[in-house]
Amino acid sequence: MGKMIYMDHAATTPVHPKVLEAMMPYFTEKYGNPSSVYSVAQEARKAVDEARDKTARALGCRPSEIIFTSGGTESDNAAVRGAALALRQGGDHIITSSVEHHAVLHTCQSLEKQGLEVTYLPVDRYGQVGVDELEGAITDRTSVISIMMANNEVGTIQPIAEIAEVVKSYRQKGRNLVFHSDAVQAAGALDLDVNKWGVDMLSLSAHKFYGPKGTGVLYLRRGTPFTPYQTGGSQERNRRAGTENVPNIVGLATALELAQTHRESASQHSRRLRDRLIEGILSRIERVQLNGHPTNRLPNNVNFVFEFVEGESILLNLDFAGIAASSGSACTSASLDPSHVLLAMGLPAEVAHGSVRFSLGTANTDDDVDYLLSILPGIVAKLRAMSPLTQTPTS
Amino acid sequence: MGKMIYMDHAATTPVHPKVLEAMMPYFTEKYGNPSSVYSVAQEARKAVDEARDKTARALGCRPSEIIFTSGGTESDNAAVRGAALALRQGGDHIITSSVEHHAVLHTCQSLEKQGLEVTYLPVDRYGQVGVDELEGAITDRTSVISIMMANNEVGTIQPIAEIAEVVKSYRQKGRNLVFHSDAVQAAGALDLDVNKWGVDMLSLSAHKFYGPKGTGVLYLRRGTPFTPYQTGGSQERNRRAGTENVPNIVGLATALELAQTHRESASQHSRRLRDRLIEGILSRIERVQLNGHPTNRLPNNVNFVFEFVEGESILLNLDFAGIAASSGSACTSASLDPSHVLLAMGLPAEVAHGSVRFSLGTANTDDDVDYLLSILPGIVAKLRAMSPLTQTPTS
Amino acid sequence: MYSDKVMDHFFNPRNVGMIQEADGVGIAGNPVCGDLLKLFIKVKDDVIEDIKFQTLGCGAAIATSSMVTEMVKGKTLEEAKTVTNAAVAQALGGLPPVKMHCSNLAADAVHKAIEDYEGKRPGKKSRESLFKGEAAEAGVRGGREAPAYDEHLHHEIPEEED
Amino acid sequence: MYSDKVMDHFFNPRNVGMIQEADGVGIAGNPVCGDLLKLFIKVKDDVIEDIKFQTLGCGAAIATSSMVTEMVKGKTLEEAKTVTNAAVAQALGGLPPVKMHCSNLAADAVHKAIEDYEGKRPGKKSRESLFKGEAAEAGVRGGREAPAYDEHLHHEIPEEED
Ligand SMILES: Cc1ncc(COP(=O)(O)O)c(C=O)c1O
Ligand SMILES: Cc1ncc(COP(=O)(O)O)c(C=O)c1O
Repeated sequence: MGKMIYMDHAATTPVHPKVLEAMMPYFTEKYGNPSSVYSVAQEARKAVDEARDKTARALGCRPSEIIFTSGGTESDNAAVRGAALALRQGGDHIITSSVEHHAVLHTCQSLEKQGLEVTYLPVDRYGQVGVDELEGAITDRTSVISIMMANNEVGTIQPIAEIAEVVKSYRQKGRNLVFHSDAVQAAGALDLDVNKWGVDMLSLSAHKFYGPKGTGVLYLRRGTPFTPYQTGGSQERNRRAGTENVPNIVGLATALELAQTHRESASQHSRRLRDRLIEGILSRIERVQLNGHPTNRLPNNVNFVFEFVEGESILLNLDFAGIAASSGSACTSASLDPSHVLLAMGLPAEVAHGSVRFSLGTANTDDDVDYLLSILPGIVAKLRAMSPLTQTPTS
Repeated sequence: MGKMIYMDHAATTPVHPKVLEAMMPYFTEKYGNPSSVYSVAQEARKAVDEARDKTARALGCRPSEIIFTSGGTESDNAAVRGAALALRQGGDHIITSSVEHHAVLHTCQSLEKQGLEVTYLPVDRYGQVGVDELEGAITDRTSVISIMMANNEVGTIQPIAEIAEVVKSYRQKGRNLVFHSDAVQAAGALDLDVNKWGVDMLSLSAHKFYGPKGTGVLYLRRGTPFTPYQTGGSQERNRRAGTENVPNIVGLATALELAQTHRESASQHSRRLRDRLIEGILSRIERVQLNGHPTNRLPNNVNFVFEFVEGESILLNLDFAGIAASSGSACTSASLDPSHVLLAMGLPAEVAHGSVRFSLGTANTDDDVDYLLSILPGIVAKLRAMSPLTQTPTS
Repeated sequence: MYSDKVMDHFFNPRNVGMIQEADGVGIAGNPVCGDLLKLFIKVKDDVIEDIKFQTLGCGAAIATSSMVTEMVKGKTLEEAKTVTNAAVAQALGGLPPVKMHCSNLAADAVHKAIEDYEGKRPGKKSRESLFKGEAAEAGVRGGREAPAYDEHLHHEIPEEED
Repeated sequence: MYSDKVMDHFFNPRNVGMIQEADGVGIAGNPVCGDLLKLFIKVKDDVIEDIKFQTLGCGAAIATSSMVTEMVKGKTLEEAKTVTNAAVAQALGGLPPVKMHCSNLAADAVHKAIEDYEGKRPGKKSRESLFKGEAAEAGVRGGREAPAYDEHLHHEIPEEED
């Protein structure tokens, strides 16, 4: 197979060598439980404290507002459940969007079963939530609003700061609203300053920015109503029980610091390749459509539908040619339903099945883009030739 | 400080070099998301599948009955919440013991706030639950029974198989009861065959048996009512959402296999050192008491109270002398309350504050025990000399 | 994820294409579900002399289409009628559980093609020409009877056998 | 967890012991909470001439006991009365938040010892002899007034300042 070109950074990223290096001492040497008093444990405690400081700096918040979790999914579960449960006396209505990650959507559905009400806001054809529509959905019972910062499938960036303004205006009228944003896809691409965005809670996942899998962050603004999701020991100031995953927490903070430091240059790099790739596909292949917002999108996201073909069959051919990409969300590939994001954007199901996402990373090069552009038209042509829907005898 | 003698294996263990070696390829090379279709991801998928097979072999169950989690705390939360929620229609009563880990106890308390009823069974002076007492607590509404396999503080082993018999007899009468056991401390010491024990759910945590922190197992017997705790993507057959922590899952399975292979020899080794340590302390220091069951206890657990002294001040002196031990549960050292386990066993609070736990591991030697026995009496004497309670002017 | 045999049939599909003067045409699947199979058969003396397929779909859909053409080519109609989706999956060395229900419809298409052939023998015409261009909705409704998609619209992940 | 200064006072506590003919005795803490401090003072011309302590407790309890004896030895009673638990913690370079409330009672014991001294001057006797042996319950109830343990019985983890 020779060279492997990885273009699925939205699904996961390799751990950066410097990140792994920072993690290594905590497996076999400084392996203590940070809750213990003796030296080997205090080394672990210190590492976690420093990681918290670093993470707080990246988010422009206080270290005490950082909760380390087991990943983006836990952060989303903890945020939505934690705030909804804490506010249940005064409100039982959640507002979210129909293009959220399943970590938010399925959590909302499970809260519906527990008697809460959820509004799933529609999006426009680019996948964007309307701020007016969101404001119109707020009722006397609304307690939690959860809108992602950037979409994992199509890369569309949501108007988070504007929504925060709306939330703020309701809060000034005395309403107890909590605003959560899933920023799992935003790290490394967007500024993460929680005060600029105006969010009360924010989710991150390390493996999306060259950190380890299985570790995330929940930012929790001081004073935000929150019922702990995972209960047990008094770790994370009683807000997230469980022995701290010390190596991974160190890895997350190291990766986040790297991501923030190189954000501008990495984004520029991705954006250039992204635009070349989009241009190249549009000019080389017919009956394709770029999904997501044309400009207000993540710098590394390319998402197309190729009519008359199915996404997975493209992926398998790409893989055979040494290119790793994704069809819809990797997290839902165990399901065969077409992407809920594309459906929410108004694509017909039969078209949505033909979607492919390329998400670029620091290691991708112009040569990678050239190579992809050299083989993709042939793959699509071959599959279309096999498709019963492209047989247009005369017309 | 020179040599460091680690005697706190119940708090956490170093990662075994072979375990770390098995994990390494999955950080930077085989880093794919197991849910994706391309080759680099399928390597990760295969690794998770193999880890699941290994784990299932260790537990004598089907691979499909294994759910990988973020640790013992998540496993306990998922088990108790997952079964209680699934059975809520037919029952709303949980039976547990007063010596469970906080991961179970605080979860039960949080379910009480949601309207469920919980019976916290008392224990005898050795920390054991009475099977008759447990049976007596079962009501028409009982849905979940959660009793730990072995206690993390005092090492007492619970009559799990006998409790399973009781559960079975109720089930034969048509009752829908689920039996969960927190076996986090049992791995490496006890047989983990879920069918021998007769449990429906079982929790494990890798970092207690020379595996990595932040990864655990929830065994879920086929057919057991279960509402997923963490919702989102369709990982773990829709029973635990979140991108799989591939390196850690590989590490957990490797560690569990090693632990099972060396269980007999490791237990024998620990047991011999344990008994020497217990003997040595009893014969060298006055006014001490062994906590936990004299024989029916984990092979590596030594837990004493030293009257007229406070545990942490012993620990600090031990640490200064190069020995790492623990006072009560490491997970609760951020709290200053005396151990709930010792209180449940009937110790007065002022005595419970003087508890110290030594938990032995494969690296401990006879020399370690000798060294500890050579310094411990002096430490206790020094602290007692400072204590206002040991001033017995005449009597 | 897929067996080597599946990958072989996916990358080197046998009998791709259409038969202009087909004796029978069978359709299975639904593009709304991401899979649409169309099978063409030539029949002589109750034997499937030639068979071709066109498939829009995932790896499993294309591989099962290819596999089934190999399995029934040269077989009598009676033999071909006994082919099942499960047998196709087995011949491919198995399919991932999630693919068993939705993308494993090739045997259905064979049965439909035979039905079409047998229904036509009194003098009916092939409906093949109904399938034109990208008109998906028209396409899938074009068979003699509406294909049984609906049971495929809502997927559940089956209990896997270990 | 602890500062170097705390560790220094813990491992090398200053002024440990008792004063047989103490002018004042002060008790703080409660063994039920894991901490019990007993301070003995010798007073001359309103100055704390000598001070000794006995402490059962954690690292913070022992270190704060030791620290406070250094802080008030040689000071006038009026000066000693202004010592606060917070000042003791500060002099030690800070304490972990979880230890701020429960194990930081040394200044309380100083104030009680001074009260004891001042209350006795009209001719009262020291109650020191009540503290005998391991009778913890008797012990802690032995002061002139029942020490204010109760607010320490239920600990909460304080909001930490960053
Ligand atoms: C937007 C978004 N939210 C949440 C998640 C879940 O994160 P994790 O897989 O770390 O649990 C993902 C990625 O899978 C994501 O892209
Ligand atoms: C008995 C028991 N249950 C649960 C846990 C929690 O496990 P973890 O720290 O991996 O979350 C522990 C250890 O802390 C334990 O000893």
